Amino acid sequence: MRKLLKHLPGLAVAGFTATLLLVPLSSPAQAPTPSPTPMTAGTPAATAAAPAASPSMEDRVANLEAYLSNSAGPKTIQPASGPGHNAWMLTAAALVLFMTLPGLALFYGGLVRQKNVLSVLAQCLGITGLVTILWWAFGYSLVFGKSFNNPFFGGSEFFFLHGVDSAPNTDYAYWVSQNVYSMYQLMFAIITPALIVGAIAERMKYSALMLFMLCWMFLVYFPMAHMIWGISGFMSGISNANAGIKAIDFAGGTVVHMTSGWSALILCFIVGPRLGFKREPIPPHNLVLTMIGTGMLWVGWYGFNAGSAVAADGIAANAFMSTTLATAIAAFTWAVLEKVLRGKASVLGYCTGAVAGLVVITPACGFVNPTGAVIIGVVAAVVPYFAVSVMKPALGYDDALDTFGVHGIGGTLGALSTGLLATKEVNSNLKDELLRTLFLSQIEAVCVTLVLSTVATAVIALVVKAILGLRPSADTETAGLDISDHGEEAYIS
Amino acid sequence: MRKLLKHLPGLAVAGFTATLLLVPLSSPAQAPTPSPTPMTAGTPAATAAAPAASPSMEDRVANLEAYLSNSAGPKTIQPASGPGHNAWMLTAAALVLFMTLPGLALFYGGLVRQKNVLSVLAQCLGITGLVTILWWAFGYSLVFGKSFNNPFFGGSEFFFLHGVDSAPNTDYAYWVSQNVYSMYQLMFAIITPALIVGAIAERMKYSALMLFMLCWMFLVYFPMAHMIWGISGFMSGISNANAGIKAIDFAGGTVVHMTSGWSALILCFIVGPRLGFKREPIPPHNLVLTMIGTGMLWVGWYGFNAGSAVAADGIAANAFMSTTLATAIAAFTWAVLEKVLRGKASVLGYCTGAVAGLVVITPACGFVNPTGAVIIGVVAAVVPYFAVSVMKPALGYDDALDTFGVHGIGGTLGALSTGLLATKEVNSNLKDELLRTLFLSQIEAVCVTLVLSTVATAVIALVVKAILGLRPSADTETAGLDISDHGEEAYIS
Amino acid sequence: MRKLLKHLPGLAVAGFTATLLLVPLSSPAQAPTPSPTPMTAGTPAATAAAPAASPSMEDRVANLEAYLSNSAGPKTIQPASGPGHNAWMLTAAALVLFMTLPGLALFYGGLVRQKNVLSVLAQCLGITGLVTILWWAFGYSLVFGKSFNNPFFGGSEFFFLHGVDSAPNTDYAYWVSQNVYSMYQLMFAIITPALIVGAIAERMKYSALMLFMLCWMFLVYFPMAHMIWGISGFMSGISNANAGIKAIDFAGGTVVHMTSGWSALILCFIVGPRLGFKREPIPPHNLVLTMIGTGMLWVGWYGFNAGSAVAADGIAANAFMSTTLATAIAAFTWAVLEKVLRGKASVLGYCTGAVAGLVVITPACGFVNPTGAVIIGVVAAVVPYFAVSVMKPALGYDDALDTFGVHGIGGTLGALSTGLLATKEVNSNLKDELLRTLFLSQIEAVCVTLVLSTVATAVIALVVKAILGLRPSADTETAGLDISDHGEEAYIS
Amino acid sequence: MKKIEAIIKPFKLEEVKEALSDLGIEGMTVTEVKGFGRQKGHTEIYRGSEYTVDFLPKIKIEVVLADGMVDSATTAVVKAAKTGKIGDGKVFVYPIEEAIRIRTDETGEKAI
Amino acid sequence: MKKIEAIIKPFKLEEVKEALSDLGIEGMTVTEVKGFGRQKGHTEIYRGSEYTVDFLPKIKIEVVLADGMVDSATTAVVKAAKTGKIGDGKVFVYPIEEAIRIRTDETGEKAI
Amino acid sequence: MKKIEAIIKPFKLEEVKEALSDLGIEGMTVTEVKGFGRQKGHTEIYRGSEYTVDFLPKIKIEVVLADGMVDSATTAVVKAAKTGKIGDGKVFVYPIEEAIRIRTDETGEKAI
Ligand SMILES: Nc1ncnc2c1ncn2[C@@H]1O[C@H](COP(=O)(O)OP(=O)(O)O)[C@@H](O)[C@H]1O
Ligand SMILES: Nc1ncnc2c1ncn2[C@@H]1O[C@H](COP(=O)(O)OP(=O)(O)O)[C@@H](O)[C@H]1O
Ligand SMILES: Nc1ncnc2c1ncn2[C@@H]1O[C@H](COP(=O)(O)OP(=O)(O)O)[C@@H](O)[C@H]1O
Repeated sequence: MRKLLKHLPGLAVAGFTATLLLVPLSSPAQAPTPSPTPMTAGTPAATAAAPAASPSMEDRVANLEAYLSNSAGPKTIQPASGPGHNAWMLTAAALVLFMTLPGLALFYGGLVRQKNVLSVLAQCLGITGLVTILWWAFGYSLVFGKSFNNPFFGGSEFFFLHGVDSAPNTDYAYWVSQNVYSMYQLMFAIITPALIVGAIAERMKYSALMLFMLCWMFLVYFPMAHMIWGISGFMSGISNANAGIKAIDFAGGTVVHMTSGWSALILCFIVGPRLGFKREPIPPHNLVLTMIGTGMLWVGWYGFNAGSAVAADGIAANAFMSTTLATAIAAFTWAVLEKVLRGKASVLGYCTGAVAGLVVITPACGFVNPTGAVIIGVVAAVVPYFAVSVMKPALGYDDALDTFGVHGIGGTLGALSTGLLATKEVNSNLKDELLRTLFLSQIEAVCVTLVLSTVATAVIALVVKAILGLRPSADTETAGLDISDHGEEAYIS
Repeated sequence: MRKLLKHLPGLAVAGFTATLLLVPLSSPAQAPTPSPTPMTAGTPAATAAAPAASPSMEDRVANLEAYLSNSAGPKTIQPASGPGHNAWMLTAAALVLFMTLPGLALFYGGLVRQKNVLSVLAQCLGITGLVTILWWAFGYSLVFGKSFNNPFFGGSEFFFLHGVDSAPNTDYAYWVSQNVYSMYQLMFAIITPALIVGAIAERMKYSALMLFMLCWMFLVYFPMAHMIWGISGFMSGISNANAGIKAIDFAGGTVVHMTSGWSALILCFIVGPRLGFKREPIPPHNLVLTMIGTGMLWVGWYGFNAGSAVAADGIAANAFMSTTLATAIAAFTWAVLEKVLRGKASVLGYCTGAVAGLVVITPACGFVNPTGAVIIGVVAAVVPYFAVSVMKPALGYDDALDTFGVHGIGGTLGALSTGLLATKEVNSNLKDELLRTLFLSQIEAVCVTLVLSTVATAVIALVVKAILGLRPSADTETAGLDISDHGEEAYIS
Repeated sequence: MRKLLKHLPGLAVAGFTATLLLVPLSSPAQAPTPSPTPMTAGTPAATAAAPAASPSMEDRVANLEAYLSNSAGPKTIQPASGPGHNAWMLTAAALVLFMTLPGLALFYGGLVRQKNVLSVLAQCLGITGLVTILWWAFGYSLVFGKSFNNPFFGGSEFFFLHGVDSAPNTDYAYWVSQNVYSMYQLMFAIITPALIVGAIAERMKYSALMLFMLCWMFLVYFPMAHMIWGISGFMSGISNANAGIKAIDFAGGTVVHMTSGWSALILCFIVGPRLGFKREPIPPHNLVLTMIGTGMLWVGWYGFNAGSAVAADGIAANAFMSTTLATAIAAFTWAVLEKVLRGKASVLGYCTGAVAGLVVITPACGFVNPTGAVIIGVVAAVVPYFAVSVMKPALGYDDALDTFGVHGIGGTLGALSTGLLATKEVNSNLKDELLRTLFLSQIEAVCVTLVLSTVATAVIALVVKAILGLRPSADTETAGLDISDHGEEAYIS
Repeated sequence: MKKIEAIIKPFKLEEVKEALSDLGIEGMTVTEVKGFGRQKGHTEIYRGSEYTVDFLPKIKIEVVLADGMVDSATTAVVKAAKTGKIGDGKVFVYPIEEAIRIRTDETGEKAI
Repeated sequence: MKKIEAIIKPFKLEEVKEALSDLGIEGMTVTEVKGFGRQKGHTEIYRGSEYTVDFLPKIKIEVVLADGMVDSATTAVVKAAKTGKIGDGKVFVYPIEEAIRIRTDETGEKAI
Repeated sequence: MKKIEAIIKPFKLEEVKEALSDLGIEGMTVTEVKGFGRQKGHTEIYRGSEYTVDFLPKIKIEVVLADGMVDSATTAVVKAAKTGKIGDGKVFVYPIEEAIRIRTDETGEKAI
């Protein structure tokens, strides 16, 4: 905890100044001009290992073996992408996009009233476009660059994806093209803010939402992703020997789900409840859409979780297994809870349970064995179930589609369970030293994430409120956002 | 046929006793305690070939070549997963899940009346959860274990997925992690019972359905899958030299489609027709959903069929081609039949034809050439077309969504066509000796499958009827299962 | 331009005579009889490198390295498919099918009125079946064969997919099974005519449409695909040293989007506008379907674009990146244009922008760097935006779902932008000599494509009109095509 | 002329239609409505929230007919629509002053 | 006051609305209904099963107006809705006893 | 007996229903309708095309009741449905000649 406190001011300062000062200054200067001297490995047509001198037969075979085992090849041979690993990461990146478009859009879209379904789709689409632009210009570099040599922000060397070509960036993957890796990570950066939409669905102005997301990416997502996954990240327990907090997060329990979930809670407090909340019924308008979205999220999540190995290796294989077990069991457990406590297992219950299972296994999937995955599956249903059906009504906030209950609570639960259930038999990157203090580190990481997300969200939301206002007029909200914000109706018969 | 008769009693005994006695006894004792001495190959992070001694350069290169050609590596090198094959199997497993969630759920969901659409989705979701738990605990082991050394059930060594890690199980795949293989096979175990739902849609109690499925997995699916695909299986023509019946089934014509289809027929007899059947129109409530489901089934089926090579090799490639040809041609042929016989080609006709094509090519896809696939495509439309539009009305049973007509008839047709059209030029695993008696073996396998499925289904259905009753009250059925069994409405405008 | 004019008559003659004479004559003779002497490489089970003599260790390692780098192996070793590349192409082929079924079907289906949605689905399904049959029988061979040694049509050696097995066809891919390659290309041949459907939706007779498509494949698609991608193709700038026009088209800007888009324009002129066009509102009946379709198109398009590398190599990786950037930015730019010019960003705007981005980046994706992709993304929104919202209303034709505005204009724009932005730093196949005249070559290729598409479409449409008539009766059109052509209703509540 | 308006259970539509056809009534207009009455609705639960659905799906049938037909038609409707369970619905009779067939401009009883 | 109720073909809605607007009628209420009458339906086939769909989509327009407007309004509706083909629909006229504008509490002819 | 027909804004349904229940009215029938009146619609733009949507979603409530209840019921509906903004809707009162409860064959005021 000492380490944590020591770094807190730095964190805050980094968050604000790096964003507001460094970024705009350093970027226009160097990025859009095409590199005059491209890395020679950068001609991706020749992804083959181009021998520096003439490597020995021993080294050439060792390089091929390194491809099979997803390990570093010999120094004599320049790193190049390998087809099996690249094949999987191309697929995984497409799968993670599929989670948002149309997966999450449908999952959320089905849960709102008919008059607001298009607004949810437009939010997902708009976030996709906005985040892609930010990622291209600054985001990827701020997260995965290292020129700042900073625990909170990466660097400026990849601004405008400058130099990001088909050669691997061996800081993150031995055998996967960096351009694919950058796009894979973009898909994470897209879905995270899109998750927040669920908390304030049906009542936030489109322009306010987009401005909120713009700021949120710089203040929350980019620093958090660097802290956890960046080679010099503050909480990057495995790859950074100097990490302030030696936490682990396989596929984004803190970076994706805790940030979005806790931000969602704060934002829905600041935005306030929907008109008619608790006075009139606001049932989902189309549960079939929600179920389609759930299926797509589940399938796409294999790209998210197994893809986070950044290779088609045994760790990806383990992540696939643990994801499947935890998700199916969480879905089933949720339905059993409903059956026992309320008499009927519902489709919405199954779907919510599946998503909760996916969320909770996310940080753990590359670290736990089948038994661990099954335990997580059960816990992933029980805790969010009560968060959503007891705690939320008791506290009375209007987390419209349960982003907090599922992603906030679930992400936190996942980060903690990972601390308890991770085993080096599954993932040999987990050294004994790391494991010894792991649970404490996970608690620290949870606290950092929680504080950063909530504070930053509160600040951004209040600023946006002052500039644009957060909500449409009552009349507009009553008529529905589809017509007022987008000039369209979803269904015309 | 002799062999068949000789084994029949054994089959029945194995089916019942192994399930009721062996399984519960042997499992709690050994499984949930984490292995104290894990197989050393079990640290999946090191999926690389970890040399036992120090293998020769010749062996190291031979091992790499074995990876390219999907064959066994030299004995001096410990088996490990290879990225290209693992990449494809990760994808294929996700694709097969996609077939059920949301593919099949939508295909079936669109065909029922609006008041029952959620019940179909809940059945697919519930089966997914239930089967995952069974598979984790016993199923995978009963099918792919070998400790029982038995033609009808596998073994107990993998109960609770104990020891199932990222190293390949070379009984089934040289280069694919066993945990991925186990999940890939889980997806088959999920979709098979889900197919049965089509026959009794709109009128079976949810609790009765779930209990039925629980028993059906133990009595039908697990033994059938072991018999056909298990290394010691009774009908495993290719991998078991001592198989009682030397049949072949590339991706599940008998195991998946015949078992579900014939069980569906018996179950719909025992459950009885829907209220109002033949008296009032019961048209599909949303054919767009059905068409979405069809597209997803088709796309996902590439994982099912080409994935059944358990490698990204030439046999997978052939399966991809034959699946495409047979499916597109069956869809088109079905529509042509409608046009000629009834004047109009319908969307439901195209969709049904496509699914029929997929079903019939399933057992054959890794064994037939393009000409064989085209022939199967035509037959796959003609025979189920008449089964569904002539035989069913004539016999008068209420196979609501044509599970029997498409999967029962189609699976049987596929098993038989495979016997006629399989060629060793496509798949060198087909030895002359096997091919000589193949058609007869296929007939025998069809009979075993048919008898096991129908008898077991009748027994289970009658037991479940006695315990829980199979149908809701008439009022409940009239009001729709969505509200009565799940407390939800699909669409609220 | 000289070259262009010189070849024009040949083009026309080839288009008509090759189709009407050569094809039917040569095919029945040789194809359906199973090959008595199959190529020995044709036993796909042994996809391994089967040494001709006994290749040296140097050659064996070089062969493995060639697999990694997707280059030609040593001559001493017979070509075989490699798992990583095959894995990606299996996935990519499935993804491209997903674009049509159900992607495009939903994108288009959501935009028509409720009474015509099934007709759009039936058109997509019917085209899939029809084109598969043509492709199997003649199409693949006419495009990718070389026995005719002709710049406009390929050859007859692959009629009925004769000899198309799991060994690679090294004219097109070093490490991918030819049967997968043939199916991958089939998926392109399916979606191209399906795109045309958008222009004449809601008002063309089903039988007339199918006959039109049958002719169009022979007169437009097969010759165009051979010209651009065939090893002896007239405009195959990279692979054919003797190409008349040295153009480039990575994934089908001319072959797919220009042909379908310009044909769509002509066809919608000849068919005439929908009843009530410009007099009564014809709004989309379900924008949620359109958005689902957009997501599926986007995800599937990764198979289309990154798959066009026919390998999981660095070029595929670059195509993935440029596709993502251009698409997201085009979607966002379109929405910004709407916001600025009309006050509201719409879901349909985002979706149209995304598709426009996908279309325009298609020919460029394997040739441009991130900066190029971003430029294309912006242009891809601006130009089609005005085509659709200013030019179309001004000219008054009824391109119902904007096939011309998006695919015709977008494909043309893409072909030209590729000429300006392609860089050999991304793709070393682009030699200086080719690049020097590239923009001119692209203009020539655009002209050839445009002329061939429009002339052939006009001829076919008028012939079909004479034989079958193009439109249903006014009453039928008013009642909707679903009931009149297919005897079904989409939604029954 | 009178209008008979019947609110019935949805699955009784076919039977009521046939009963009216048997009387020689050739035209009617049908609307999907939601009814609130003695028949109780059901409860739907969506995660934390529980809703009581009071309004049940009903079908409204409207038939305009000559005065002399009213009694036989109401009797036929009542008979066909009855299940004897709560929620069977109602029949209301309204006065009508004029009817016109749009196609032919016929008016009065000839129009119906 | 009277209520005019017209059952028309769906694609005639715009024309009828304009015809009424031309008479100065500013308010109306429209319902989607299904009609059964002389106009025949169509047959739908789903795999083995064939259904005859008797009920055709129609639009019901309801306008409440002063007694003096009834004739001109019915004439206008009939003219606008006519195609001369079977299934054009009907116009019915009902007596109304009172009308109230909720916003202002105005009653009678001022309310409509 | 009379029928009260109220055209109201959709989100007022719950309040009106409760106001009527408070008067002891136990049955009503509700239809989704589209209204055209003084309240203006909105514009929708789909790529090149712009449509003005004149018809706004409204809810029609029909209640049949005894003559003596008409005044209190109309007053209650008007009060519950009022927002004071344009488009609040109307209440119309019709004569009814007969009512029958299908389940019991009861007629007249007992049937409602
Ligand atoms: N006073 C009324 N006015 C209009 N419709 C009514 C009235 N009372 C009942 N209804 C309609 O009749 C339906 C059935 O009434 P209900 O009280 O549930 O059962 P029952 O018809 O058996 O008395 C209701 O759902 C409603 O649509
Ligand atoms: N007696 C009736 N009562 C109520 N509605 C009727 C009656 N007769 C016809 N209709 C309505 O009018 C529509 C048109 O009637 P139909 O007999 O098909 O043609 P036409 O109007 O040309 O005589 C029907 O679909 C139905 O909605
Ligand atoms: N003359 C009329 N006949 C039938 N319905 C009407 C009439 N005038 C108005 N309505 C209905 O009442 C609704 C509200 O009317 P409108 O003129 O918009 O506002 P207000 O009720 O405040 O005067 C309309 O949408 C329409 O459904």
